[in-house]
Amino acid sequence: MSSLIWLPFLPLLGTLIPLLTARFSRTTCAFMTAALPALTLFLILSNAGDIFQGERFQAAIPWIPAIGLELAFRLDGLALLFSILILGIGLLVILYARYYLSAQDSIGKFYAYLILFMFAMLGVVLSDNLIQLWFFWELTSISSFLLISFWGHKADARKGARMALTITGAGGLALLAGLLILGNTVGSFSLQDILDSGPFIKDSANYPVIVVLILLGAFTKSAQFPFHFWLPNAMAAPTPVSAYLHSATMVKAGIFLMARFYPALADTDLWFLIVTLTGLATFLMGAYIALFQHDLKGLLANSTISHLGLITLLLGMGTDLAAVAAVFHIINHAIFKASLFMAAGIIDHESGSRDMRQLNGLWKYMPYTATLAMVASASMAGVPLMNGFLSKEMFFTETLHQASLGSLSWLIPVLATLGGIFAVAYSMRFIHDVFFNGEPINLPKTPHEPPRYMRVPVEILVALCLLVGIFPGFMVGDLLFAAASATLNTQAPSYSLAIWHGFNFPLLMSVIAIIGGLVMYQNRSHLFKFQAQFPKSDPKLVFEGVIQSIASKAGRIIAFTENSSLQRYIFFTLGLAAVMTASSLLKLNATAGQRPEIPVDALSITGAVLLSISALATVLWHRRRVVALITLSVVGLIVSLAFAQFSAPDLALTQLSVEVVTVILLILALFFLPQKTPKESSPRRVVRDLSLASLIGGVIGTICYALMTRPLDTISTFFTENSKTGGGGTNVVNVILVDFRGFDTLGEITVLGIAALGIYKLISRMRLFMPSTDGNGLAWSEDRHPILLAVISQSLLPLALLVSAYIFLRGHNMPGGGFIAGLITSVAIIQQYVAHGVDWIKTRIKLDYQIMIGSGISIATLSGLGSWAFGHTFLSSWFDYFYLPLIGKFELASAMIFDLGVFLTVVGATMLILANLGQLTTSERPIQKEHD
Amino acid sequence: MQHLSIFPILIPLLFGAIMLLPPFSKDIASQRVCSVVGTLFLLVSSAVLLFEINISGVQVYALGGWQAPFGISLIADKVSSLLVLLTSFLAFSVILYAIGGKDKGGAYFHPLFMFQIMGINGAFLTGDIFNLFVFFEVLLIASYALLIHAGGKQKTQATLHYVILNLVGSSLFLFGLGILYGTLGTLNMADMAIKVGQLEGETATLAKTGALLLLVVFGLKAAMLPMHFWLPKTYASASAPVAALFAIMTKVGIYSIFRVYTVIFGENAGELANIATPWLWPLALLTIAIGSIGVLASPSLKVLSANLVIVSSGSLLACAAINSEAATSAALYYMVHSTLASAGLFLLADMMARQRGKAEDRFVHSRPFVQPRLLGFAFAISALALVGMPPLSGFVGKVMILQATQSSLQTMWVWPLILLGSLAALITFSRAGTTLFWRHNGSVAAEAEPAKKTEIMSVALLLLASPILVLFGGDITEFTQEAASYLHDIQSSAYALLPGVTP
Amino acid sequence: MEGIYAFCVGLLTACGIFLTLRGRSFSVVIGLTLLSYAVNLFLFASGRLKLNSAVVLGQSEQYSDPLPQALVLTAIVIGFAMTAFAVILAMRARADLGNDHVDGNLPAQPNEASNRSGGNQ
Amino acid sequence: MLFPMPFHSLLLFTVWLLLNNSISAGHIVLAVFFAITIPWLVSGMRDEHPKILKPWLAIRYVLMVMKDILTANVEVALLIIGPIKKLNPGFVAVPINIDSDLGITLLASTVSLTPGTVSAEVSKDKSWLYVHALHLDNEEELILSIKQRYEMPIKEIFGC
Amino acid sequence: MLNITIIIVAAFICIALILNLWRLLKGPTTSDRILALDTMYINAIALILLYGIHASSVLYFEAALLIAMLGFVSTAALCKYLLRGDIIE
Amino acid sequence: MPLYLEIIICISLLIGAVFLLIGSYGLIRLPDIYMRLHSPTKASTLGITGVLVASMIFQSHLKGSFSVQELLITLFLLITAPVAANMIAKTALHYRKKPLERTQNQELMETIRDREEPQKPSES
Ligand code: NA
Ligand code: NA
Repeated sequence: MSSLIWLPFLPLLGTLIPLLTARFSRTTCAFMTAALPALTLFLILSNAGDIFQGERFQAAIPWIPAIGLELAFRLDGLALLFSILILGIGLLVILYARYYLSAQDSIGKFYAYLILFMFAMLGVVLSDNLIQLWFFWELTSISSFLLISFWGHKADARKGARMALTITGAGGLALLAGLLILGNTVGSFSLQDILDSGPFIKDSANYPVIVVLILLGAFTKSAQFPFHFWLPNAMAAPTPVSAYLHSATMVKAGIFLMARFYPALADTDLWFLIVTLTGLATFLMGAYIALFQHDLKGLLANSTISHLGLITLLLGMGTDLAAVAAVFHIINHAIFKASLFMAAGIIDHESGSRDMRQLNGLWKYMPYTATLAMVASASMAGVPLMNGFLSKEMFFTETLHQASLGSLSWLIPVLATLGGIFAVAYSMRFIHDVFFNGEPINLPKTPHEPPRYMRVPVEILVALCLLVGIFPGFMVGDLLFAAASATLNTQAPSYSLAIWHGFNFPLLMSVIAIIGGLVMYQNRSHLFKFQAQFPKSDPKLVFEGVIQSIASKAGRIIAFTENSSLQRYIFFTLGLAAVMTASSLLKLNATAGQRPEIPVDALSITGAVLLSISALATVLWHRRRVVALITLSVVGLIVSLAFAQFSAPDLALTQLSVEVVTVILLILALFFLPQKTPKESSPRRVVRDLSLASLIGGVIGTICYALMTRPLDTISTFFTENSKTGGGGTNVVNVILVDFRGFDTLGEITVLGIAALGIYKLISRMRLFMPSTDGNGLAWSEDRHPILLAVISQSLLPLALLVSAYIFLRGHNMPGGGFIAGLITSVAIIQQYVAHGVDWIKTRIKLDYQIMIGSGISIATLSGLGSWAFGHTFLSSWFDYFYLPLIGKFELASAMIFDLGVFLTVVGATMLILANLGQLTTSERPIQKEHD
Repeated sequence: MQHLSIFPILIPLLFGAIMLLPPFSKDIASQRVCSVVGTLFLLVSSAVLLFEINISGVQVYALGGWQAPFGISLIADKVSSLLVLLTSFLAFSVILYAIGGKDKGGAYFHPLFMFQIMGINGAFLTGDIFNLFVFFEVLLIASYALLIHAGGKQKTQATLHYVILNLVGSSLFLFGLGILYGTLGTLNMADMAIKVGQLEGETATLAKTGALLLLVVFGLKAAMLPMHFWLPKTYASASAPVAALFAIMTKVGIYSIFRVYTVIFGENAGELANIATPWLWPLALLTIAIGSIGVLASPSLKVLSANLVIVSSGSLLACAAINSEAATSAALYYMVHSTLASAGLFLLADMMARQRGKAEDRFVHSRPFVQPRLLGFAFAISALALVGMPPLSGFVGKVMILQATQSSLQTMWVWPLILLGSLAALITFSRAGTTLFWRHNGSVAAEAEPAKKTEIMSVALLLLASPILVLFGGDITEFTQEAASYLHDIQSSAYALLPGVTP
Repeated sequence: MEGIYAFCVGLLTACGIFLTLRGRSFSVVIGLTLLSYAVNLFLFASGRLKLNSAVVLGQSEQYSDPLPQALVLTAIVIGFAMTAFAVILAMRARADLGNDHVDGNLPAQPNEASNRSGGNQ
Repeated sequence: MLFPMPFHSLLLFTVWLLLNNSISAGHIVLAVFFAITIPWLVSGMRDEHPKILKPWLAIRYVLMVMKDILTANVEVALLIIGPIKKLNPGFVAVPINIDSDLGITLLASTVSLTPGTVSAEVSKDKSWLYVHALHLDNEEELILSIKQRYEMPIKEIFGC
Repeated sequence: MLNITIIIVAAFICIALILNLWRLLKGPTTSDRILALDTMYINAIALILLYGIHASSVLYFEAALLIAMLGFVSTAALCKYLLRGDIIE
Repeated sequence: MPLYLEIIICISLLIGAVFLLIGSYGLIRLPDIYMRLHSPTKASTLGITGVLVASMIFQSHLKGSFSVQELLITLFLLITAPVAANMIAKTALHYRKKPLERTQNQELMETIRDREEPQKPSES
């Protein structure tokens, strides 16, 4: 069967059809929608014969081997059975929904979701690969979410859908884990390999984990206790959805899963214990609760839970016949439950209510529907001649053969009968309470029979109830056998599908159940009173409450940790750094290494003293901001001197010029910031911070010392050797900057340029508080531009520019370069701003600093690109010596163009920052008339 | 095309610089054209680069013609070129969104955007650790400037925290670099990888402190606990295209961790082999945990997206901690997936916020959307992708990570956290989705702004990537697998890059 | 000499970090500046200290390691750009948020009495 | 005009050669280049200043001030290390009569650099120079010496 | 002889610097501190030039020149701040 | 290096150092800010000139050619020192810093601060 790979995708294609055809009539839409599922069903059925012969179709193509995922499908008995249920009932639901949905509901969207869901289900049952199985499994969760929440404007629908998604989603995650462990244990993600490795799996140490995780997936999906509560709440969905999801599909996926992995996982004590007990509990609890529901769909929902429990119980028993019974009940339950839901939907649709306290005596209004419903509920109750009776008989039979609970094994049949009694009672209630039992009370509508074709799906299903019930062998014999064989991964044992097995114990149990049920229903008022004593709890509210409390607890944790305190964030960051470094530093035995140290001299000690004292003074006086700035300047000065002393003249120059620009910037900022810092750190905080600071300071100092006292072999000799010959300059540091590592410098000036742009952005919308007095309330001086400063600054400008040119030109061979030159130029211009003010400058120079940045970066980049023309890599430098008469020998180098780019960017960036910052105030600040 | 590997840096640099010059500087329309063309160029050249690398192997580009280890080299291998392509694709998509109008509200959006891309690509491509620092700074300063784009109190406050924290981070970075240079005497990462293996005794101890300092720095970028605090506010307050672009920022940190602690301090580092692992383990797991808690606590879509970024960081860090080829491969796949998906969600959140009046993107009832179907569909896609549910890419990444654990101890820690994280996301997304799309009152807000065509296109591009990542998952995971094995193979990731050096 | 140098680096680091941990943006900026001095000195020292050996060919008899110097130069410039941005951002924060606390809001002050006037003039 | 500021051009030319310690042809070319371009660049950034009318007098003035600086410094140094009790500091208002800002600045600077005086302020109407003297013996004498020794030549040099 | 002189001179300058620091720390006014800083710049220039002599190197001149140029700028800016608050208006 | 050069260098260095020290000493010793202003403006300027001269001679010898670069530093200092002093004096006056008790013409200070003309011009 070569079509198997694309067969499951046929319905997927169909999801678009309803969306496209929704604008035509509803009937057209429905038929068009049904076309592809029908075709799929047909194609599958056309292979049924072979499968009944025991054949198995498999097809696979690789997909994502890294996660064990392949596109692999198998069509065996079990898959066939489920496919038929999915597609067959699906088609009926499509027809039914055509009439059920009102004109306001978007039928196109509905069908699209439905088909999507159908596709997902089909994928699950046809999967031949574990990961792919999970893939479709999750898709069913998602698409069922869409279906349940179809009426999303109703709070019930939203909550119900969320709950379903959360529970099944959680189960899905457990399932994933289980499947992954299973696949890893076996070494293959192919389903067949898994099924063939049953004994191996059960022996493996991972087995308990696998079983628990996979069963978690199955139980959540199949609404097994204690995960059952989502199912009744999913009844907020339109009834066709319920009919589909809770009869043949969604909830059956869990059952399917257990059946699918039956050969690999079942038949161990652990399996038995978990599955039977869960199944039994679910079976009883569902049945019990069902009886007390006033909502028609609520009753059916809880009955579904109960029947799912029954099937689970069967699958847990571990005997082959129990498995057969389970498969058989899967079929039967799907048929009668789908029809019951549809009947409930008709009642709801035609009477406007689902409340059995309002619904009474509908027989008079809709006898035909009533008849159909009665047949279906008879099947649900397990009345002979109905299909439900047959599988229930098999169930009772199997309960009698159980010995796994040891001396308590008798409990199982007893409890099973008890469940049967409840089943009869709630089935009775469904019939009697709705169709008889007096007159309707306050119904919104006068009930009547539904449209002709809305009944058709129910009729078909009810007919099936009877047909299967009366001619089981003919109707489902082959299918059941094939499905059971596939479930067992071996030939199914022989069993009889006869209606009559003679008077035996199971029959007695059935009789007891029916009579007991009728009696119980008769005396329901006592039971209802008894039940009424218990406080009612709406699982929806409980669940929402739990989720909300989780969310609010999470919120509290987040509010506690992310408390928006930068001080804490920095503390954590630095704390981690301290812990990491300190812990590894503990292994350093000797701080000092072998490298000889430079002898100490008084000059250095003086420098160290100056540095230390001013640094400490900065800390001590950081709340007196101007003073801190002055002491900071001293630190900067000493650092520059240190660079000069330790043979780094370029560094000294750069540090000096950067220092001045930084100080100017800080002074500018100081004007707009408070003059003083209040003392607000608690002593504890201060001690804490001091400890951390000293720890890191100590660590860094230690490492620094340890490094300096150890010899080091570096790559740097290459630079000194090649600086002149390869880079054309004798100032190696500069050659590194513009040539060896020019790329760093390109990045560095880009940083500077970006910073300027960013600062421009910050400034452009700033609304500032401008103090008219200093921190102590003293009005500012009125002398805006002191005459001496103004005049002298003017004279200094040309000199500064000349010095800047000097520094720029010699940079390649002596200390200097574009960066320092740029800063000198900037400082000289800033000096003009300080001396004369923005307005004065504005009328005199028209430099567009932004263009300067742009062209600076461009020039630097283009100078690097030039080398491409000669087949060299980016930034390959070029230099040569020329001779001109009169002038003599001189050098030209591409590095100088690069340096020019650096120069322009530096000037542009610094000026864009400072000039704009200065400009901030000029427009708003009242300009005092100068005295002249 | 010998220069192909520098294109991803030069294209944004030049386009950025040119946009500062007339005639582009004053005219937003021409800047938009410039940006779209620029990022498209970038996209094409990155794709070609990846293609070439895939065929002909790693490309080393010696800048200035100075061979490694003396000059700076760019290393375009499968790892870096994949991430460069990712960045370029993201950039192109995000710029499409930005030209819908989000680029207004402040000067220099386009040049800054370009510079940011340049920084990110540079960080991915460079083979020199100091150059990595420089590119970190480029991308950081550009991100600072972009963060404050369009102004607002929250932005200012969040940016202040972000900037100061990163300044501290940069200081630590330099301390770390100083230590590493002071012990290894070289800056080229391949050369460092070789020299690290020869370190012994106290010098090795010193180098270790440097390496761990770098871990803090990269961890800060990657939002590793306890340094993740800055992220939610920063991302949530950023303007939409910026936040979307930021989706890749944490990945730069992650990438650096992989590069440095796999190649340099990896298996072959002698005494310093795998030094990051003991620290990475607990921190990665705690990061997933705190991210997931944040997910549950998220009051709005942007904060949720931000917390999801933390979760994905945690997951990626866990991969780094596992420290195997499979884990690296998983991380690479997951990085691509989570970057695009969270970027899409950030943009989507903005589109949604603009249609919900005062409710913005908070999970409270509000006026209905102007474009409910479009937004709903997009929301569903990104939710599925980010929760990690089929059929979208999240599940592949997740399963790859789960499959990468190597011991039962690792499994016991990583699996529950990752799966519970998914559950947290599922819960939050389902709550968010039902509230955002179905809890309505009143009619459509008057000020509601329907999403523009370019914006829809942008989100569509980002979200479309997710199914494509699944559909072609086989080829893509094969590629990530090869990329990972390259990274883990000292021969190809170090020795082969240095002329004349053999093991 | 190395000992003194290392001591100064450590002290500067400690001072810088302490100020960076303060609550007001100006103190933080000052702290970051101090820290960057420490960083630059540290990075510089990674090439080991040498006297009278500036790396200008023909000007010294021996040469110190030029590479860390180049790195420090780059670091200084980048540090300057970053500091500048941080300073202006601090101003912007004051303008937008009304105070100069790094968190944008003032911590509850139990007693204003501690806010003594420093009297810097 | 090739040299909008001839004095500055000359200064720049000299300073360039001074900086480079060279009078090679190459440097002379560069010096000329800068002597032309820099004044041209900054010419916009200047207020009008009076021209030097008497260059020789200017040179003489400079030399005189230099000598005064030397002597003044020694004097002040002695005052500083001498007994402080003997110091009689004081403020002095010196009436001045110079029109140009440049002239006033030169005068104020000279006053600051020479005998124990520092220019503290210039009045708004620019007709008073306020001086602080480290040791004020005779106020009139000081005012007179400032006016005669420094103000007069400056006025002459600039012709105002 | 030169070496001894250099040591003596260096000692003098060191003392001068310490004295400057003393004034800088003591104040009492900000003006005093600025004055101290300004003086420190001058002493630093001297120190650098001295170091140039000591090291027989021409590489230190620029540093001295720069301090001379830039030190003034920061002094002026600080004073302007004290006077007007806004240094660029 | 010829002895005479060495001697000259040493002498100018020493002179410079002495004046520098005196300048800084004055900064400590003098009782008010207005008086302290004198000390660096003058003594230190002279001191630095001494060092500069020494350096100039030394460098000329070192390079074997006439080195007068240092003059530029002197030039800068001469130009800027008075302005710096002026600015600092202005700040002190602005903040109404009290001078030494016995300072003459203290009443002028407020006038100076406001840059007015003196109320009763001195008896000139
Ligand atoms: Na009833
Ligand atoms: Na201003």
